[in-house]
Amino acid sequence: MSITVKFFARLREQVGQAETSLNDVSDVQSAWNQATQNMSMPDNTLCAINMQYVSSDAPVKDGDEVAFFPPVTGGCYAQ
Amino acid sequence: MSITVKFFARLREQVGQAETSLNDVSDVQSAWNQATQNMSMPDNTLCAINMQYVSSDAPVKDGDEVAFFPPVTGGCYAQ
Amino acid sequence: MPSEIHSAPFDPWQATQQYQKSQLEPGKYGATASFVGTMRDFNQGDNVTSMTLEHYPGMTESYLDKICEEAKQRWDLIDCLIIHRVGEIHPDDPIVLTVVWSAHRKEAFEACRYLMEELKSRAPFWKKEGLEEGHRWVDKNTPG
Amino acid sequence: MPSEIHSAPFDPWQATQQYQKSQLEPGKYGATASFVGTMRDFNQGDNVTSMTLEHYPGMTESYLDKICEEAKQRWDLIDCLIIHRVGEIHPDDPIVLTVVWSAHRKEAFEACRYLMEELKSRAPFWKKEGLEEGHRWVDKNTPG
Repeated sequence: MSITVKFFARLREQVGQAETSLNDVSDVQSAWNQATQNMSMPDNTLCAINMQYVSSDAPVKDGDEVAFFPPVTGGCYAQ
Repeated sequence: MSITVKFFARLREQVGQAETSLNDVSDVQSAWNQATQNMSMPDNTLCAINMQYVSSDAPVKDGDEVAFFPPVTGGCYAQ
Repeated sequence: MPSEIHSAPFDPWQATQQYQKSQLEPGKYGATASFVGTMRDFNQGDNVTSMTLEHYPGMTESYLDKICEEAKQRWDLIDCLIIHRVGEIHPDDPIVLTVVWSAHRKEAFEACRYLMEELKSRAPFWKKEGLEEGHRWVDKNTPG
Repeated sequence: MPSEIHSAPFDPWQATQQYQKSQLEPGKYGATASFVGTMRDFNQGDNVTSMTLEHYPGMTESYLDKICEEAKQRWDLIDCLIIHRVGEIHPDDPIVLTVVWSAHRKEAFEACRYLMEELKSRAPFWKKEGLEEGHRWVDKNTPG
């Protein structure tokens, strides 16, 4: 089993890595736990599997790309 | 006393003139009556004095420009 | 002047860009909402080959300016622009452009739509369609 | 493709004009509503000298396309365009462009606003402001 885990923006800086690989993962939360050595996940963290939003209890399967990132802030500026 | 009367769009064609002058006018309705030889005023006719919308009973004074036109249809097309 | 009447075809995107460059202070506006009404080649099931837009010189400009001023009083805006074609218009020609610049997007969206709605109901313009079998005045703007 | 990610400055008016010329059938659309979000030089009282916009390559594009598709399902539209900047951005640079072409203006206005609201809440972009005294992540989009 091979899972890619990605972190973006502030979370990437907090976790200290942009990307890692894991071998044995059951769900999104366990991917976070392994990749961050059990850091606590900030409340507003967004999770995606294969570029689709999922909840943190979504199951992960071989080949999946799991991503973690903070709330999005695109669009126009200084609303 | 000298009053200018203008007609626009469909009303101009119906009345058969774009502009005329009148000498003795009390209000907008009487300007219409004189200028059109008592044609009946279509229900939806809009009236203006000196380029401001008014009702047909608005008084007219020397030097005024009185205008009559149908409902406006500017802006984008084929709504 | 926030409003212009053009008797020849105009490019709404170029006009917006030029107005912005010459009139707006860089870095101060965050939101620009715009609307362009373009002539279609059909209306109510008929092919329309051309259209003539009549206006009331003086009153039309004054009402367009008035509508811009009212929008600025109602919302916190930086600037507005209205350009409206008159004369003979052909399919695919832009008829009207409304643009609003503001700090925030809510105001820009709302005011841009307001300009169009007010313009359609109050500014003295009249459309006459050229059909294959003659001409007809457009009696009213349907809602939309 | 209705959406594009640009890593260099773009001109939203030129982009709209070019897309329209190459993708839209003349005479068929009557309404074009657009929105441009531009970088201001201040936010929350601070001078902002630059901004870095990060995205999630692949997912961002897919969500922008998805948002366009959803708008097309919800309203009767002819076409949509979304362009979003990423990378280092300076005051007065356009950040985002949304454009909607339709037959009627109601749909264009509503769908253009929908694209912006959905994009802000769902498309993976993150802003980091460069201030005179360092950097800060923008935590959330305030309503607007």
